[in-house]
This record gives sequence, structure tokens and C-alpha cells, in this order.
Amino acid sequence: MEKDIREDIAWAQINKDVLKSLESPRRLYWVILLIALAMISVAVGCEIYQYTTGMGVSNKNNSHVWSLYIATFIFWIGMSHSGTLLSAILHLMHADWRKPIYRFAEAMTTFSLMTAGLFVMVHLGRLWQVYYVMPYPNERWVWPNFQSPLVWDMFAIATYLSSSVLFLYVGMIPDLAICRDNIHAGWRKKLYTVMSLGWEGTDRQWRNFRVTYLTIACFLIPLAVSVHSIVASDFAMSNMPGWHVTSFPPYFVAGALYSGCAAIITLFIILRYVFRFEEYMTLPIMKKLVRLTFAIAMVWTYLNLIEFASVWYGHDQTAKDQLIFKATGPYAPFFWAMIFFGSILPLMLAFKRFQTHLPILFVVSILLNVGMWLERWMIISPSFAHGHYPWTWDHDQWPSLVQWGIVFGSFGWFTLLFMVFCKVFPSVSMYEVKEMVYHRSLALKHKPAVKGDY
Amino acid sequence: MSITNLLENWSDFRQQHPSDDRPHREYKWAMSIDLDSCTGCNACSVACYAENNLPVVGKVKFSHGHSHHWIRIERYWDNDGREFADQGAQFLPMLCQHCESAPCETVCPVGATNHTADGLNSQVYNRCVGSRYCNANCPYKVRYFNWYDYPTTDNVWPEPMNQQLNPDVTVRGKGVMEKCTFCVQRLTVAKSNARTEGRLVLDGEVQTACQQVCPTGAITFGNLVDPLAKVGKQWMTQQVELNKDKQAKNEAEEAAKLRGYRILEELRTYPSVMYLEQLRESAI
Amino acid sequence: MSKRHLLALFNDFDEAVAAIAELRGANIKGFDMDDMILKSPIEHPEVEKVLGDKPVNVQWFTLIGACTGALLAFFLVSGAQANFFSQIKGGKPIVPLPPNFVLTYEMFILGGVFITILGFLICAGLPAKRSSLYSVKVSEDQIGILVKGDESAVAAFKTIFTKHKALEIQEEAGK
Amino acid sequence: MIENSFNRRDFLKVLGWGGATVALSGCGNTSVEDGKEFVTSYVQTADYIIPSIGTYFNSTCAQCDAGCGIMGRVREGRVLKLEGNPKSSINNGKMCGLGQAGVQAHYNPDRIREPLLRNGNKGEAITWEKALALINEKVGGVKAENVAFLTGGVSGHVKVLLKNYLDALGSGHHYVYEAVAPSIVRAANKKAYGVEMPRLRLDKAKVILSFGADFLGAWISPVHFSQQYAHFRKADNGERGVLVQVESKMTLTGANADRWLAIRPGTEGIFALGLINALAAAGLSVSGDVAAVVKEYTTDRVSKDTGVSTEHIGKLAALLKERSPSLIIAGSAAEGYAHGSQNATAIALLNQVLGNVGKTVEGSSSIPFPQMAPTTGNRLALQTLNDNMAQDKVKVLFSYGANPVFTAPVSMKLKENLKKVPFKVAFAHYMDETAVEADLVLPLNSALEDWGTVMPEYIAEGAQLNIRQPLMEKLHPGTLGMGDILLALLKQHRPDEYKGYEDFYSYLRNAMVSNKGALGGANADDDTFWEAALSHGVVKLVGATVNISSHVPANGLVVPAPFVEDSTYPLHLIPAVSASLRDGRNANEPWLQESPDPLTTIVWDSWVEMHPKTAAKLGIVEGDIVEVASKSGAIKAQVYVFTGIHPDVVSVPLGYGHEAMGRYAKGVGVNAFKILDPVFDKETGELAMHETRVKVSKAGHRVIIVKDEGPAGGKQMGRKIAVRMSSDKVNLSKEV
Repeated sequence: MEKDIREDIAWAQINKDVLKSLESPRRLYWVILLIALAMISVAVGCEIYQYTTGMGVSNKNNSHVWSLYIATFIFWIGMSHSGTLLSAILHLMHADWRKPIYRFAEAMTTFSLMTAGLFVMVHLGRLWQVYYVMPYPNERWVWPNFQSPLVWDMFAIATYLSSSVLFLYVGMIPDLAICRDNIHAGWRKKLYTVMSLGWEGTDRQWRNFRVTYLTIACFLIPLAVSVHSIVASDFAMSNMPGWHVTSFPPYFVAGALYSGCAAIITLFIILRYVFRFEEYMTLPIMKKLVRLTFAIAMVWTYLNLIEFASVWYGHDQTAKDQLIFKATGPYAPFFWAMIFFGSILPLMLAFKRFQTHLPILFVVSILLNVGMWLERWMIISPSFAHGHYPWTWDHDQWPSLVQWGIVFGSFGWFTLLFMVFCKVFPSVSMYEVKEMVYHRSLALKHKPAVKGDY
Repeated sequence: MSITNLLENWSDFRQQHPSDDRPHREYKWAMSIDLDSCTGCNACSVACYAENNLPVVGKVKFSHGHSHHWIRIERYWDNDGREFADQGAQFLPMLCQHCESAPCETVCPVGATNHTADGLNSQVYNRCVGSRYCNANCPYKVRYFNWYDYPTTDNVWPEPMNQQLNPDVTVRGKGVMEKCTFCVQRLTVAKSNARTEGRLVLDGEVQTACQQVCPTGAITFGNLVDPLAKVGKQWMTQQVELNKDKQAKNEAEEAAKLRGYRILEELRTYPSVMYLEQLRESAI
Repeated sequence: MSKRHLLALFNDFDEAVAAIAELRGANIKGFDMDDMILKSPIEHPEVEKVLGDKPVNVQWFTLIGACTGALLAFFLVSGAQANFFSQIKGGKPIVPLPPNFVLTYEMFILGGVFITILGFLICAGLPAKRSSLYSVKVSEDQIGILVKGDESAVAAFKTIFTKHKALEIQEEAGK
Repeated sequence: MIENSFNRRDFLKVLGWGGATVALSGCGNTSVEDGKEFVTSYVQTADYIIPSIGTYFNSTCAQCDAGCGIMGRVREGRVLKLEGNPKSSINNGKMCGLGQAGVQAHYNPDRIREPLLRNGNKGEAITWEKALALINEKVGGVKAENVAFLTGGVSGHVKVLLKNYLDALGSGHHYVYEAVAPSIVRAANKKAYGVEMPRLRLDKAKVILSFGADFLGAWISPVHFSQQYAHFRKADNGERGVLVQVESKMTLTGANADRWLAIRPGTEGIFALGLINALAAAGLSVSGDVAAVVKEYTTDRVSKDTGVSTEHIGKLAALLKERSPSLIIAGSAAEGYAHGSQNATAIALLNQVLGNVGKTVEGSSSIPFPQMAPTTGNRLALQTLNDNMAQDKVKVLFSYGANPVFTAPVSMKLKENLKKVPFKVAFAHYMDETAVEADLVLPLNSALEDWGTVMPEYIAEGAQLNIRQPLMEKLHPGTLGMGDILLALLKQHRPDEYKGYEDFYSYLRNAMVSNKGALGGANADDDTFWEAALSHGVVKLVGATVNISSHVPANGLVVPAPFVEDSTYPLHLIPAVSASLRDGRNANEPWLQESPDPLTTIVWDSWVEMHPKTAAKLGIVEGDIVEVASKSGAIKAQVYVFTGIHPDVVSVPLGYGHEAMGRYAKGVGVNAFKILDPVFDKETGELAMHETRVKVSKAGHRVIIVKDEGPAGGKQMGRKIAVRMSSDKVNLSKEV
């Protein structure tokens, strides 16, 4: 089969190609940037309206106290996971095909976390008091309630965000040094000089770098898992029918990796096209990525079915009603759409012909994420519409435009962050691509002669 | 936050509250509602509006489910298939059940809702950040959120109506969760009066607004610890125990004739409100 | 007696390795093997090997960081709960272990990560000023060997380097 | 003169003893804000007034005519909440939601604040002097018999002054009008028992059979009956009474019945006679004439006519026979027909046959001061007034405590006839439909800032005189109490007789104190007596008990056969009297608008109740907007489908659909009074409220009904929420 990457790429060429992606952007870039800004301003407008008028404008009510904000919050948290998957897990496994694509994946992790964080705030009825959630010493000895899964979220996400930022940064130091060495003026020069911390690639630096990177990778994997299982416990720990499900933590983690991988495919295709990274983001790598995604999709599907099955088989009538309502009630269209996008559509990925067909993959990967977003919504709202207490059921309360506006804007926010990143930092890890090339060429050299003496 | 304190009293801190060997000491406020006397006349609900400064939200907001009735009358029919509701309706006043093991308490991120020493499920308005997790986790859905700013921007108490507001009860602003408090403002007064006289609150000395107004006296409220309290006697005769999720009624065959039960008991919320089953004559 | 610094750049990594080996072999007067620094564009275990094994201590930082993080978390949380009685939750102990374990776990990781980074900076001597003998080539595709030795040794260095096809030898006037 | 008499210092000096307003002296309320008056510091107030501690003062509720005693919680000079007055034998410290809302009537932002004189299409504010002078001039300008006074039910000293004023004018035209009064039952009772309002002892009865009497909701004295009901359900010996409700549209009482029997509208009399027949068959001794009357009312026929199954008739008869005493109540459902009197009589007959008269139907006690006894209103009064107006016999019309423009059916053309009256004076709290038509609108004090005495029509335990005293300083300096106005008007005609009285308060106090002997204060000095009266809020009257006779005119009692089908107007309209809105006078109190209707849980709107069968036949589902058309008019409202109503019947609540009155009432729902057909009870000439036949048709669009009930409706979905068990399983006597 064809190679993940050519061994004979000149290293100088690698530098050149990647650094080129940092050069002054074309017009299209600015256009997209403006669109992103426009989306953000929509969200900001909605939030201001909601902040001043009250939560009521989001069309939540005493039955539907949570809605799209929480759903989208989970969506973005989930999105963040596959960055860790690619860089950390595959790093430990020495799967070197990750090297050209993990950088932007990690960036995605960071930015989707930053987006998710916003939704917690947007969701609060009294945003101006949000600092109550922080454990800060105060003369009254008043602390947040450490028993609340929301506080766990706070801890977990803070940890995850800071750790993945550090991970991203540490992994980028050698590349920053390269930038420093090749860019000779302007703010970029200063930026890179400062950020590269005077990296020279001495043996001592490399030695510690290797260990550090490995260690953090080891930390990040359990962290990522814990983060989404904690988010899952927001629901699993409650007593709402449809939430109180034991299999939620793994289910959420799987879903997270799933949506993340899908997002990586999307961004992979965009970057490959925009930055002409055909040499590095090659089709074979895409093929591996797609297969990984397919595998995870199947895991998710399985866990999804398990959840339904256990509810179905269990004796909790309330939960059973809930499930039936989900599948037949007013939410049915969304529910079945989720099943289709999440479980049926990915079956395409099993076919070779699609595994490298970028246009199709582009569309599919986006649809997968639509499905995953629906999944989160289908976890939240039906349980509120049809919970324990029939008297307070509410089947005809739908999110208002304010909610949709803010959800919409969050994608603009993510785009903005990501685009800025791509222009300021190398979105492909140069030194690691070099390593990849180097080791593979060595492997070729040391291939035993056909006439082996054995 | 001294570590020594933590380590010294470790065993105390590991005690779950309240438990059999550490029961409520002086007070445990509880209620019992006789559904056979309740006529569903709504007087209790209106009394609650008057006592606790509940906003009248108006038609539109009511239609969006933004209403604030801390005690609401639910009306159920059980004429399955019969042409008429010929055994009448079943009315049920539903208010915060002040669960002993309240699902809402553990999940609040800022500890705005807690369990008081006298067994109330308290709500600290100025601590609340409006995450609404408590309501999400409340199986009875008896928590009401201030979706709008009723006192100011919505102006639900136009001059001079605002003069009716009860000064003993805060007027809640937007973004705060609220719910039935068992008229805690009355309890506090009664308790402090009793304390100044060096005694405990006597049965009947303090009434909740809903109990006070109820024309048929269907609501009984009092201190479960007090052996003389009527509410305690009722719980006793109905053999309903606070910290159980299965009562004699459910288990013993001969106890099936008891009327006392608690709603959604199987969720182990241990409600402080006992209901007495409605009766219907079999001879007609 | 003043020392001189030399930086030689190699294109071929094997040659570089050979050069190092030779430097080690020919024990040049006034030159200590530890005064040699290897600069490389990529992480390079096998080349570093020839420098003899040098200890890495980052993991110790990690250990300490993680443990302190965990302990801190547990006692902060439990202590806070123990000293704020009005936060009693019905049906739950005042200091409930399961939630506290969750938080302990998170802080365990947080502490670990942070202190590891700290350790990395310390051990790797970062941030630092770049030595004057540095070539941007090092960050591109060439391997550099930086040696420090007496006047007397310089000649010897140069011969060895040139022998192994050093593309370029930078020299710095020692003080 | 008003100014002087209401100079605050004197006011307080006089009232000081009363206690009520002492609480206010600390805070001049609104008047302080606008700086007109000064604040007396707490240093000078009575020692029981402590800032931030509520003080309770007794008075009398004015939300309906039951006359419950209320106890107002007053703090810093503001009345905050109304509790029941434990000393009042009517409600013994309890209250209903309607009564609670009294504070909202008092603090209502839409109250009229000064006298208004019509000027073209708008009223302009004038002073009281001018207003009263104007009245004097107008009544002076017309013949006495052309002066008419329309009021709701009145009693106590206000009634006395009113009578005196009319006498002074020489006009006998006092029309007492109540839109939803049980006037036909009164008449029937008078005939059957010799009294209009016998005491009903629900607490003594073992079985109650109520023909559409909503005694738990809106009928006569609900709070009193509710308490008796509690005893009835759980007597001290643990016995549990059985309630059977017979009606075509389920009332709150019906919803609490052990057995609710949906009966074909108007056949209540037949059912009663049928029961007598069945009882006789079961061996109950029945006098000959009665037996003769009921003999053809065989169970089968009755079952066919009424639509109640023979099984239930049999069971009911058996129950009534074995459990005595029982109590049969004739309510608005029974009386609301052209043959309402016959129905009521038949029901009274059933009571007599069962021997309940004297046991559960007791004679009430007489009232020592007949001039203060309540004058009960009826619908006939408005008819008469209307005719007189149509014939231009009315030149000056006073309207007090009634809102005829709102409650009169369009067929009466009341509004047009009103236009013929040259000078109309309305004493009102709000700019309601009648006040809008008036030429002079005089703003009244709210019940919580007014003086007066009330004698309720329904006497609970012995006659009592309820005191109404101000619970706080007047909110609006421009309003005046009815008593004061009448006094001022009287002074115009009989100055020497009344000049002694500075204001109504002094008149009232004098009147009471001078009669303290009869009021049970014989050996107390004036002040002590007066203080006691005020602090109790009630004065027990010693009246001889009226013996109740029991001779229902059986012979000649005929109950017409059930209605013939009317193909164009196939359905019967039952205008429902809701517990909170009644005839609509309280519609501007938001608590009442937002407290859900007990049966439908609908808020803030009218609705049309309909049986699923009927709905299916008409292809209607819940939320459809339908047009309910009678011969005299049509209204549009949303449909609510439920099984608490007879398939031949649709029901629309009264009290909604105000076109004026205030922000909370205006435009909410539709006014069912409007489309009532002019059909009258044959004997009393009262408007028969349930006689209207209607047709229902879809009006197009559909709405989501605003109600508290969720999509699950009244179902519990297998959860154990509201549980019910059969009464023979439990032994209530064992309970606490």
C-alpha cells in the first residue's frame, strides 16, 4: 500500500511548506473571519438580551429548566476529546502517522473547551454571581457545594483546559524555535523568540523534553476520560428518568471521541486544501483516521443500544415511558435523525471507496457531528418534557431563537479562535514530521537484503 | 478550615444527617394532608401568594410555564373508560415535600439549598446562581424559577399593590430559584418567642399560611419530634416512618387499610409531607 | 587560562556520530567529554546515546506534584465541608467520600501536570538565552556539535571535524 | 365638610379607642409620601404597636355576601394579609381564596380616586361638595317616584341610612339586585319551611344529596359549609358521611362527591319525586297525598327521563333509607329553569318525606333589629327597574354594589334603557361597565378602610352583627365610605336629625352604644362595650329561634316532562358560577385570575366545557375556538373537553369578559351573561339561568389552552400520586 508520507522530503522543504501557512492570508481567509465575527455578534446580542431581560426569553420553563445551552456545552466538551486521543494515546502507541495531524487536533481540543466554558456562563440565571462556584476563601467560610457534579465539572474542565493548553504548548516549543529562526522581523519575531524560551535543540533539552511530553501524555488520557464521565455524571447522578443510567459515563466518552474524530476529519480536509498540505496530510493517514472514526462510531452505537436495552429490559416503568416517549413523542424526528446520523451514516466509512473520497468525507463528517449534537439534545430535553411527575409534563415548549442564536454564534467563536491559531502557530508539527521522515528512511536503509544470509 | 478540626471530629463528619442514632433534636417540621377533606378550593394557593409575595405572572407567561404557585392544586380523574367522572375528581395539593434526603440539595453547585437543623429544605436566595440543577433533579417539580425580573421590569405589583407585600419575606429578583419554605418566617418567629420563654414551640402555636386558611382543615403541620403534636400522632397511627422508603402499608397485609402514604417514596427522597388517601363510599 | 568554543555543523548524522566517537577516543588535553553539547533538529535518542547516559529527573517532580495536588484537594474539600455546617445535605454525611475522591483525582492530575512542566523548565534549563554559537540550520536539517576546550585543543577539534565532513565550523573568541 | 370630618387628627382621636387605626398612626401611608400630613411618631402610639410586629384587627369580608369575619394583619400602617376571624361563627378563623384576595381589591391600582362628573365622553374630577350638591339639585329637580336606588344585598346601618334617605326623598323605589342569588330556592323554602334560609346542618347529616348546590364552591356561605363538610366527612365518632351530587355540569362540590350523577338538565324535580317513589316502594312511610303525587314516577320512567341508571336510583334510595338523617339540598342547578320552583318544591318534599326537616334542616334565629336585617336581592328587581326605565319612569338612578350593565342579558336592552335616565349616579370602586355609563361616579372606600355593620343572610349559629372597621388609613384621600355619603345626603334633607353626627363613624358608634343593651353589653360602660365590639369584630345577637314548619304543598305539585329536543339549538347552556369570580365583581383581582379553576385548571380566560361525546359529534377537540350561539346572542371561547358534564350540556363560566373595570379584568374571556335567553321561572318571575339553549359551531382556529394541567391531563400514568380507596376499608375513628 502507498506510504503515509514520502521519506525523501527535504527537511528544509518541510520547514518551508509549513512556515508558508503562516504567511499573510488570502482574501478568503478574511471573508471567513468576518463571517465568524458576524456569528459571534449574533450570539452576543442574544446574550445581552437574555442577561438584561431574564432567562425566560430562552423559552425555558419550570419543566424545561435546561435546554440547548447544556446540550451544546456537552457537545463542545465532547469535541475536545479526540485531540487528546490523537496526540496522547497514539503517541504512547508510537503510531507515528499521528504526527502530521495531531497539532491542529490539540488546538481544536483547547478551543472547543474554551467554547464549552462559555455555555456554562450563558446558562446561569445570575451570571454576575458566577464566581460563587469557585472555591475561594472568604470570611464567612462559605464554599461551593463540593457534592455537586457541576462543581466537579468546574474542576475537571479547568484541569483539562490548562493541561491541554500546556501539552499543546510544550509540544510546540521546538517548532516555535524553527519559526524564530526563520522569521526575521516584526511582532512574530518577538512572539516566537519569547515563546520558544531559547530552545536550541541541545541534547539536554531533548532528553527532558521527551520524558515530559510522555508524562503529560500519560496524565492526559485518564484526565480526558474522567472529564467526560464527570459531565456524564451531571445526568447519571441525578434521578431523572432517561438520565439515571449507569452506562452514561462510557457512553459519553465514546460519543466525545466520536464527534471529535469527525471534527478532525472536517478540519483535516479544510487545512489540507487551504494550506496545500497534501504532502503531509496524506490520504493514507486520512484512511487510518476514518477507520478509527468508524470503530469509535460502532462503539458508540453499541453503548447507545445498551442504554436503550437496559432501560427496556429493566423494571423502571418511568424510564421505559421516557424512552418510548423519546422515540414516538414530539421529539421523535430528532431522535431518529440522531440514530441515522450517528449509527447508520458512519457505516459508509467501512467502504474503501469512501475512506479517501474527501468531498464525501467532508459532508459526512459534518453530518456525524450534527448527529452527535442531536444526541446531546435528545439526552436533555425529552427527560424534562416527560419526567417523573405527569402533572408537570410539558410537550410543547421549544427553545427560542435566543437559544438558537447563541448556539449558532458559538460555532463562529470556535472558527475565529481556530483560524487565528492557524495563522500564528504552525498547524503541522515540523520537527515531528522530520522525525517521522527520518525514522522511516532509516527503516528503509536497514531493510534486510533480499538475499539474506540466514 | 482547620485540618485538626477535621481529623478530631472525623466520625461526626462521617455521620449522615439525620440518622437513627442522630435524630432531629428539637424540631422536625412535617405536614400531613388529608385528601379526603381536601375539596380543591385553591384557598391554600391564594393564601401562599399573599404570605410569600408570589408574583402573578399573567396569561402569556403562565402559558409558557413560568407560573409561581408554591402550593398547587392538582386534579386527577380516574374514570378509566367510564362515560362520566362519576366518582368525582382527586385533588392533591402539591408543595415542596421538604425531603429528608433531598435530591435538590446535593446537586446545587453553590450550596444555595441545604437541610436545616429543624428538617427544612432551605433555599438561600442570595446565594443562588440560577443553575437550576435543583429543579432538574426534583422529582416533584415544586421548585419555581424567576425567569424574569417580576418586581422591577415586569412590575407585577403596580403602585399601590406593592404595599401588600409581606415585609417578612424577600421579594425575589430574576435568576433565583424559589419554592415552598413551610412559611419559615413564621417558624422563626415562633421559635425565637419560645426560646425567650425557655421552652419549645407548642403544637398549634405556629401555622403555615395554607394550613391556617384551609376551610376543611385538611392540612396539619407541626413538629414531628414533639410527642404531643397532632402531625406526629397522625404519622404514628398511619405507621409512616420518615427514613423509610417502604412503609407498613406496603408490606403488611393487615396494614393495607392505612391511609397514609408519601409520593414517589420509592425514589428514597423521604418526604416530610404525608398524604392521607381519599375515600369513596362503596355503597353508592 | 581561557577556554574556546567551537560549533561544527554536519549534514550526515552518521558522520556526526563518528566525530563524537573519535573525540571521545582521542583524549585531547584540556577537553572534557562533558563539555560537548549536541544540537539537533529532532529528538534523537540514538545520537544522544554516544554522549553517554545522562540522568533525567523530571519524573520526580511529577511524583511530588501529583501527590501534593491530591492531598491538597482532599483536605481542602473535606476541611471546607467540615467547617461549614450550614451546608448539611439531607441523607448525606457532612464529609462524603465519593465526591471528594472525584475532586482529589482531578487535582492529582492538575498538580502532576503543572509541576512536571515546572520540572521540565528547570531540568532543561529553560527559558535561557541562546549561546552565541548557534546556527538556524540546527533547527532545520543539520546536526551541530558544540565543544569547549583549551587553546591547545582547538586544532585537534578542527582536524576531527573536517575529517568527518563538517559543513561549517563556527569559532568564538573566548575571553 | 368632608375635609373637616376627615381631618386626620380628629379621625385618630375618635378612632383611637377602636384600635384599628391606631396601628396606622405610625405611618400616614400614601398621604405621608405626598407630604400633606405629618407622621405621628411611634412614641405616641399605643403600647401594643411595635414596629415590624404585625397587629391583628377584626373586620368583615366584603368579597361576597357570606359575611365571614376577617382578621387583618396590620404592620407599619399597612394591612398585609387577611386571616379568618376565629370569633365569627360563620367561618371560625378560616377563609376562602376569594376572601384572601380582599387585599387586592383594597390595593387595586385601578380604583377610582376622586368623584368624576361626566363631561362628554370622559369624566372630570370634581370635589365632594360639588358632587353632593349636584345630587341634591338633581333629586330636587324630579318627582320623588322618579328617583330609583339600585343596590346589591344590603344590611346593617348602611341599609338603615339608605332607607331613611329614600324616605326623606319620599321614594320607595329601592331595587335590590343580585345576579346569581338563589332567589327561587328562597321562595320555595319560604313555602316549604316558612323561612327563606333554613340552617342546613351538613355536619349532622349522614347522607347529603345535593341537586347542583355548589356549597363547597360558590353557594351562599361556602367557607361555613366547607367546615361543616369536614365534620360530615369525618365525624367525631369516625363516621363518614356520603355525598351524592346530582347535576348536569360538575361543580367543585360535585367533584368531591362519592357519586356524581350526570342528570339531564331540568329533570331534577322528576328525580326527586322518583326517589320518593322508590323510597315508598322500599317501605318508607309516605303520606297519601304524596304517594299520589309520586306514583307515576316509577324508577324506570325516572331513569329514562333523567338519564340516571335505575341501579343508581335504587342504591341511592336504599342509602337514604338506611342512613338517617340525611340532607337534600336544592341548588342553582335545580332552580335554574322555568319550572325551577317546582323542582325546588319537589326536593323540599323529599326532605320532608325523609324526615330531615327539624333534624338537618333547622330554623334559623330571628333578628332583633329587623331594620338592619339583610335585604336579599334577586333578578326580578332588575327586570322591574328595567321596565320602569324603558317607560321613562326613572329620572335619577343611584347604583351601589351592583354592576347591572355587565350582568344583564342583552335581551334586556338594559344599556339602551339606561340611556333614557337623565341622571345616573354610580357608587363604585372601579370604572366598571355601569360606572362608565353613569353621569356621576362617586369613589367608595375599600372594605378594608371603611366603617359599617353587616348582617349575613345565612345565619350560621345564632344571629350576629358583623363589624366592619378600617384596617388602615385610607389609601386615596378622595374616596368616601357609603355610610358617610348617605349621611351627608341625609343631612341635606334632615339636617337637624343628623347634624349631631360628624361622620358615619360617630353615627355608628352612637347607634351601637345606645342599643348596647340589646347588643349584649347591658352592664358595660360605653367605651368598654364599643372596644369589645370592635376587637371581636362581631356582636352576638340574642334572637329567638324561628320554628321551622314542614308542610310542603304536595298536592298540585307537577314537574314538567323533560325538554323536547330543539333541533336548531340542541344544547343547554349552563352558566357556571365560579368560586372566585362569582358574578364578576372580583374579576380585577389578579390572584383570582391566576388561581386555576379547580376542575379545568384554566387561568386568565373563559372556556366552554363539553363532554367528549358531544365534542366528537361536532368534530371538536380541546382548544378549538367555538361559537356558542343562543337566540339572544353569541360568544366565542376555547373548548375544554372533559367527562364532568352531561352530553346535552355545554357550560361557560360567569364573571369573565369585562369591557371595563381594570387592567386585570378587561378583555379577559367572554361574558356569558350576555347570551342568556329571557326565560323566567313561572312562579317567581326570576330569570331562569339554565334555560338558555345554544348551538355550538367551530369558529376556525385552535389555541393551546392556558392551564396548569399538563399534557398528561388528569392521568397519573401509573405513578402513585393521588390515591383513593373504598371507605369501608378504613376505620376513621382510629385516626387522629
